Amino acid sequence: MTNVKVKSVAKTYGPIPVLTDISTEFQEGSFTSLLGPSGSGKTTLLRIIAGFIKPDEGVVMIGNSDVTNVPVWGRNIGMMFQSYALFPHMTIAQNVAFGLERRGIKGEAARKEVDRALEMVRLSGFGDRLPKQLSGGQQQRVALARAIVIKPSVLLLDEPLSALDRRLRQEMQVELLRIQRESGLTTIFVTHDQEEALTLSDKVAILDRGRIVQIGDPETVYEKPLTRFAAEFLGDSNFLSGKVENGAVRLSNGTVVRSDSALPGNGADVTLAIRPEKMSLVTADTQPNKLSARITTVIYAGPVLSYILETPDGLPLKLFAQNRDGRVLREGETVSLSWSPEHTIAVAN
Amino acid sequence: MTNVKVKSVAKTYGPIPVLTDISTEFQEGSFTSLLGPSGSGKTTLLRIIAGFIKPDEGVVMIGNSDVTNVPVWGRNIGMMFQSYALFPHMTIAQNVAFGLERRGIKGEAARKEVDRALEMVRLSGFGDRLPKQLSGGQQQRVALARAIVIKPSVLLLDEPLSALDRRLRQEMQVELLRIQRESGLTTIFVTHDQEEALTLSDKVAILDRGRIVQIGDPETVYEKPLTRFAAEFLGDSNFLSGKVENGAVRLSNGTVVRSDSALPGNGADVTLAIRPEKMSLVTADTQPNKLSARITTVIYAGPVLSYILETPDGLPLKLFAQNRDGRVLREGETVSLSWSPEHTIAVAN
Amino acid sequence: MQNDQLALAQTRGSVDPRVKRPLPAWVSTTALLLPTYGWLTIAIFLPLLTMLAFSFMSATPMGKTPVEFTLKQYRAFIDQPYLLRIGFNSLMMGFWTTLFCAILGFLAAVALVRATVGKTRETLLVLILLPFWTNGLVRVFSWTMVLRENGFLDNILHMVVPDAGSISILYTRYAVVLGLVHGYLPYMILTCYIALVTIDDAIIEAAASLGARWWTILYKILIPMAAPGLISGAVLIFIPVIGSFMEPRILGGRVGVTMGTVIEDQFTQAFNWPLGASLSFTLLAVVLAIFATFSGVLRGRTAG
Amino acid sequence: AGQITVLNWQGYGTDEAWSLKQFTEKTGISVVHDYYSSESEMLTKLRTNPGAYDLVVLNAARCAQAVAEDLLQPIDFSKVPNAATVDETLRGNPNFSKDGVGFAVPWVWGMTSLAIREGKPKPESYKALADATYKGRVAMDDDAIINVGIGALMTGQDMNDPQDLAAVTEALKSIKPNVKLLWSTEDQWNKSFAANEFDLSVFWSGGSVRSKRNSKLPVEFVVPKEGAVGWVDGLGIPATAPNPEGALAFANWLIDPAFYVEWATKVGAPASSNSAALNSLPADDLSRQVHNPEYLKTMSIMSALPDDRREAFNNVWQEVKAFYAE
Amino acid sequence: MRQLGRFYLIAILLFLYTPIAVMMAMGFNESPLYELPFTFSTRWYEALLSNQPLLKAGANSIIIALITAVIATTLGTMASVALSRRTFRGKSLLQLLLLPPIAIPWLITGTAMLIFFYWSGIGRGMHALLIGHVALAIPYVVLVVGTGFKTVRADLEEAAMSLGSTPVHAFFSVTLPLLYPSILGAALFAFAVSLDQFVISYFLATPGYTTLPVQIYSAIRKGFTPEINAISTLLLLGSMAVILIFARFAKPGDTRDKR
Ligand SMILES: Nc1ncnc2c1ncn2[C@@H]1O[C@H](COP(=O)(O)OP(=O)(O)OP(=O)(O)O)[C@@H](O)[C@H]1O
Ligand SMILES: Nc1ncnc2c1ncn2[C@@H]1O[C@H](COP(=O)(O)OP(=O)(O)OP(=O)(O)O)[C@@H](O)[C@H]1O
Ligand SMILES: [Mg+2]
Ligand SMILES: [Mg+2]
Repeated sequence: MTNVKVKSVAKTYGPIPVLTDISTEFQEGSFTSLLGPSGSGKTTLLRIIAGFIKPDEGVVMIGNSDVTNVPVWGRNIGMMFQSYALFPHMTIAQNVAFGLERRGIKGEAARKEVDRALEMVRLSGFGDRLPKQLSGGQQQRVALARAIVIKPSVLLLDEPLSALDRRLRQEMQVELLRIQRESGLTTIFVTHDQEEALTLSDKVAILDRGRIVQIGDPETVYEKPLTRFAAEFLGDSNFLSGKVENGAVRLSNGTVVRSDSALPGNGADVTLAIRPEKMSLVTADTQPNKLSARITTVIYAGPVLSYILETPDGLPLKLFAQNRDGRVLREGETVSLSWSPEHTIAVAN
Repeated sequence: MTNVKVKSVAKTYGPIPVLTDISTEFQEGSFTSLLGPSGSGKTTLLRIIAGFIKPDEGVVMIGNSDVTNVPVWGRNIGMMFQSYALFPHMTIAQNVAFGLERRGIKGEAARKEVDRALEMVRLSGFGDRLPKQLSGGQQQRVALARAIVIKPSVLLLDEPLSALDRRLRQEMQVELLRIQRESGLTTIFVTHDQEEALTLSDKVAILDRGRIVQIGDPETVYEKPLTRFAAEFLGDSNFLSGKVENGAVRLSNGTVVRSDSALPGNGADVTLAIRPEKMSLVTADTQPNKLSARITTVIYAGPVLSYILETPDGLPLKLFAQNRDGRVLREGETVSLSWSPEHTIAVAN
Repeated sequence: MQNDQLALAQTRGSVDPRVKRPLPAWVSTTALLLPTYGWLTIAIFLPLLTMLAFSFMSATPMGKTPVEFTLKQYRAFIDQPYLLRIGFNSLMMGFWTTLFCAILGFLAAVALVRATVGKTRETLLVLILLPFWTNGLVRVFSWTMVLRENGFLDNILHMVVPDAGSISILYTRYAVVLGLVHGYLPYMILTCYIALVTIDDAIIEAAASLGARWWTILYKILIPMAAPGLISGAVLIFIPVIGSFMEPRILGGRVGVTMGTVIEDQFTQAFNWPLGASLSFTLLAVVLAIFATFSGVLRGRTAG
Repeated sequence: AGQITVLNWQGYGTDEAWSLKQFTEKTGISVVHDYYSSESEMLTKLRTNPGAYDLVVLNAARCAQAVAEDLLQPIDFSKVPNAATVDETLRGNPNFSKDGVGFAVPWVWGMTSLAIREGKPKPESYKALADATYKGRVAMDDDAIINVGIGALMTGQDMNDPQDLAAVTEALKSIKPNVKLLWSTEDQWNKSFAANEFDLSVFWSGGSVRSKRNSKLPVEFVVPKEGAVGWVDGLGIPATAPNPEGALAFANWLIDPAFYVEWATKVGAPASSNSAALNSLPADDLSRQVHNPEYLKTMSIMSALPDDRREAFNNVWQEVKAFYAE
Repeated sequence: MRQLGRFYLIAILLFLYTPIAVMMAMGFNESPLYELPFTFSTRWYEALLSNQPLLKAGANSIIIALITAVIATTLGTMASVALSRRTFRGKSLLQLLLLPPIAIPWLITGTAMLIFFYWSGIGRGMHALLIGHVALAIPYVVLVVGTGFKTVRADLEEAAMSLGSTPVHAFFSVTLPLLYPSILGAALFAFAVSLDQFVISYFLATPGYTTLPVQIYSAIRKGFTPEINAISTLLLLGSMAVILIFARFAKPGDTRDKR
């Protein structure tokens, strides 16, 4: 049993609370992404699980045993550091072999594993270099190889792919997932890339100012964000505020919007979130939710075109359209938007 | 005149050529993104422009003068390092004020500029901390603020936003662009985020193994990649190989595909690239290009659904569909794909 | 600070033309090195060259005795074979002193870096270096007080165990090494401290996360990374120790005969500078050879 | 009037504050000192600092060398009235003169012989150094010439020119089991003796007087039957002395009975070369008892050594020390 | 672990201070020969107060040591910059040349200096003493500061230059503060080397101008009294007080506003 549990963990640096009452469980063999704004405490949480920091309060459990007071090397944890922390005096191969040796794997066996790990991160042939002779992304991959090669029961990865280009990142994701599945590693993965989080993970956890605001499987977290923060942080959202009126929401400009979410009673204030890609520019009368707006900016982003719009009463809106035929609509045009009640989510503020 | 020109620049580390014959120009006040796989020489190129490395061959010009032998501090260049290189013995405010002081800006004036810069990177109130007391992303923002605050004539940024979450990254992008436009800084920007590159830049340059393979404005580079590498590296692509036959291309399975690209003479081998988002699942008989394929995997990536498909003769294909209504199609279904000749680009291998 | 003014004069948005042709690197390198090596040349190298010339003479060329060129001084080790034994003993003395200093000093530096912070650390460091500021002779004499029969050590022992014998080690090689270790330990502590203090905590944490216990961290991470400090410390200890004469004379009693005392005797008593000089230069050659081999081995290891 | 610079061991008679005060009051000459810590250093300083010194204290054995190198100038004994009563044997010491011209005023003499802790059996001969009674209780002077001299005396040879150096070496080596330490300074000797580290030692006559009188150490100076190793120190005037007149005046003062009595009784001194000075000591004075002028007739006095012999002596002592250290 | 480390440090300090404590104690012992049993007395301190030459020699030592420390640290650090941060031919030879001053016994160096200074007309005196002391201290500085240099990341200097620093300014504003433990340590060593240096001083001092170690060394032949212990104690306690006060009030590692 190598699930990881944290119970009411709190940590303060001086007067600054960094983590507040974190309680959650990372199931055995699961892959959890940790997302959160810069400075929200992701690294700190990983470091507490690894045992580099003692929490001020709370308990960390690995398997069924309380490891809060077990030193790092007793936890069988693999950690990849945001700053890489490669051993500068060792070659790449020696760096990767370090953890193997600690586990009694030496000589030919170790060499083979090291070669395989370096191949996995596409660095075969770099084994004899020193870390400082590598580029940033290459160093990051060495750090990843070093953490993975020991196949620990719990793997903590702190932004392991941030310095890699998209293609390489995708390859690494595939490899990572393969190893994780094969060895059944309980993996906690910090990332800033929402696509990465959504495609890789069994669970996504969203951290905000030292608290976990939502944790769940990717589709649920993305499609049904619980709070405005979650809706905004993972992906983009349009927010519409209004009052509940007969099971629908009346906006301040009078437009009535329907939502499939459970709504509070009549007259209550409510905020609705609609993902920009759920909105449609093509006038389709079938949809019950409609708004008219003027296009202020078109942002070209490759496969997707982002439209920034404004309703006549000044509400800013965002809309994504697949870039299939280029910029069909121009800035300044007024268009009609529509979307389905299914995608109209009521969120907490 | 502060455009930057590099002419036939080459650099070798020991036996390894890192840059080979790079010649290009970065126009005054322009914003250029540099993209390339990890280890392709991006950082090296920036460091040569900044003057930390002397190229083995070639010339660097800033404005109209050859600066190849001018030391770093004489070039009026601002550089942000991939490793941040914050001064560990100085507070955040002192780090940011460092360059100002070198330019004779002190006291109240400097304080104001520092405050403004910290506000811009959302770190107001962190001025008195030491770098080691910040999270990774916070450190990166300090490095960014430090490089920007001096408003140099040339700004070199090495993956300045890689450790930031999407939201913050977008805010930073906006700020960066604002400052760049206001001050007319010639900016060269290394990034691994294609969306960032495409949305921010006036020009995108793609580097492969020490060579610039394509440079141009974002839309051109994305929509009309010159080589297979460029098509594959910036965004995704489906590649179809065939022989030219009467102004169209006949694939090995006999399908004929039309392209708006200029094609070589009859009988020549040609590779066509089609972006996944340009393909449509909905059977639309109006399109001349069609293929039938089976869905092998659906990848959920938030606003976009990626479909991995296979034609009956084993050709792998990829298709993006806007996630407006969830997974409409399931794995195992066979569908018909279509796309327009306009989006069928002939590329070099 | 010519350069500084130039940099200050630089305004935003322009490349200052005045700094376009900087001094070539060799000029500033020379400027940095010249004072030191010039100084050393006048104060050390030229005088020592004189001595080197003397070492090839049959007698000290200061008197009226006719001197002639000879290599016999460099044959001393063959003519007086007991010198070989003294030389070997001196090397061993240097070896043991360096070894003890390395172990004690390195661990002290580790303890300083890992078990203390801020002001405590700085105060401790200064406290460690301060004994250095007392006269060496006085310190060595104080050691005789501690180590001799019925000295402080015996007294303390007798306070605990009233009728224990004497544990005096004065006038033995142990006493000499003890005195030398005491005299040279701060060098090792400081150089190791300097090398250790900048090691990023994350590197040690990384090792721990890969399963390394403290001893593995010690010999796989800390020692190799502090190697520059250990090496400088060893240079600063080993070399002077094999030529030392004060500690052996005072603490060693009749066993305190070393190359240092032999050389000193040549100068103060025998008035045989050529021999004294030739012995010193032989010593220097041996030292250089040892370090050349040693650094070769080290380089070979890090490269492999 | 004026100033003179004296080159001497530190704390060796010439730099007593009370004496200098009296001297300056009397003559108006002020005295500055520079010190040496070995005789070869003294010669080096003389050679490399022409014009710096006016008076130098040197051992008879070194004097000849200095004279041969023209480092000293002849003494005008008429300016040193106290020299009239200097002991004849000393004045006639060939090391102090060349071609009948005197180059140094004999100043003090003393002996290097044995010192024994009171209450321990008194040694009759230098052979006692190797006697098992003193196992581990002997201290040797770390000085090649003295030790070879003692080895020569042990084996019945001429101390200044022993023919059988091998026998000397053996004799010295035979002491090994007894040797506890080798002392090189009087201070070290005193501290070790006070700490009861040894009983028998090769030591200086003047030193033993000082130890007994000033430090109240239970020490007794013994001259065994082979005789002591004697030495004489003289006062020379460097050839380049800027103020030889003043130097002569000071030399005269240094062998003046008035100065000597005060020095010997207050501080402890070797024997003055001036018989008049020595005789004016109180009869019960320790220094006077130890420095019996009779010894002047019996003991052999260290004389100048040719270079090769000095080197040979030195090699003997180095070899013996290496043997001790094993 | 942390406790063990602290305990170990205390043990090391005990070891280092054992002879120092004895030295201090003997300064208050009646017997001039360090005899036990201990009898308390302040006679040596009283004697010291009226021993002008000793006090003066003490003052001279401190002055020379201070000047030596400043000059040697400056020159040595400069050389260290070149040896650590530049590549040029003959570098390893220059590094090897630092060893002779340490390896050749001081006695020989001192004799050689005396002769050479005589021949070359430099002569003796305070200037000669300084020349000698600085030369002996420089290798210590270069080695210690060189060790420090190996641990300071080069990219920080690059960052400073990219912000407009000249190499000189980058050195003073970035490298120097980070090197500060090494440079401070080197200066302390240079100071100690000079303060303890008697052989060379002995040869190069002129009559009437001596330093404390020379006084001690030349006194030892006839016997040195615990006045030496007294002045050593005062010197040590004095420097300890100065340093500890300095450490308390100077904010360590703070390099705010060095201009
Ligand atoms: N000091 C060095 N010695 C040897 N090779 C080096 C050195 N520095 C860089 N390289 C090699 O040069 C190549 C280019 O490095 P560079 O840092 O420019 O890459 P990059 O494009 O910035 O990559 P990344 O995106 O990973 O940061 C890499 O293959 C790297 O291994
Ligand atoms: N040593 C420290 N002293 C004081 N505050 C600290 C220290 N280390 C971290 N912090 C603060 O704790 C907060 C959380 O830091 P942490 O490194 O966990 O953030 P993070 O979520 O990993 O951010 P990022 O995505 O930027 O890496 C930050 O606001 C940071 O400034
Ligand atoms: Mg982090
Ligand atoms: Mg890079």
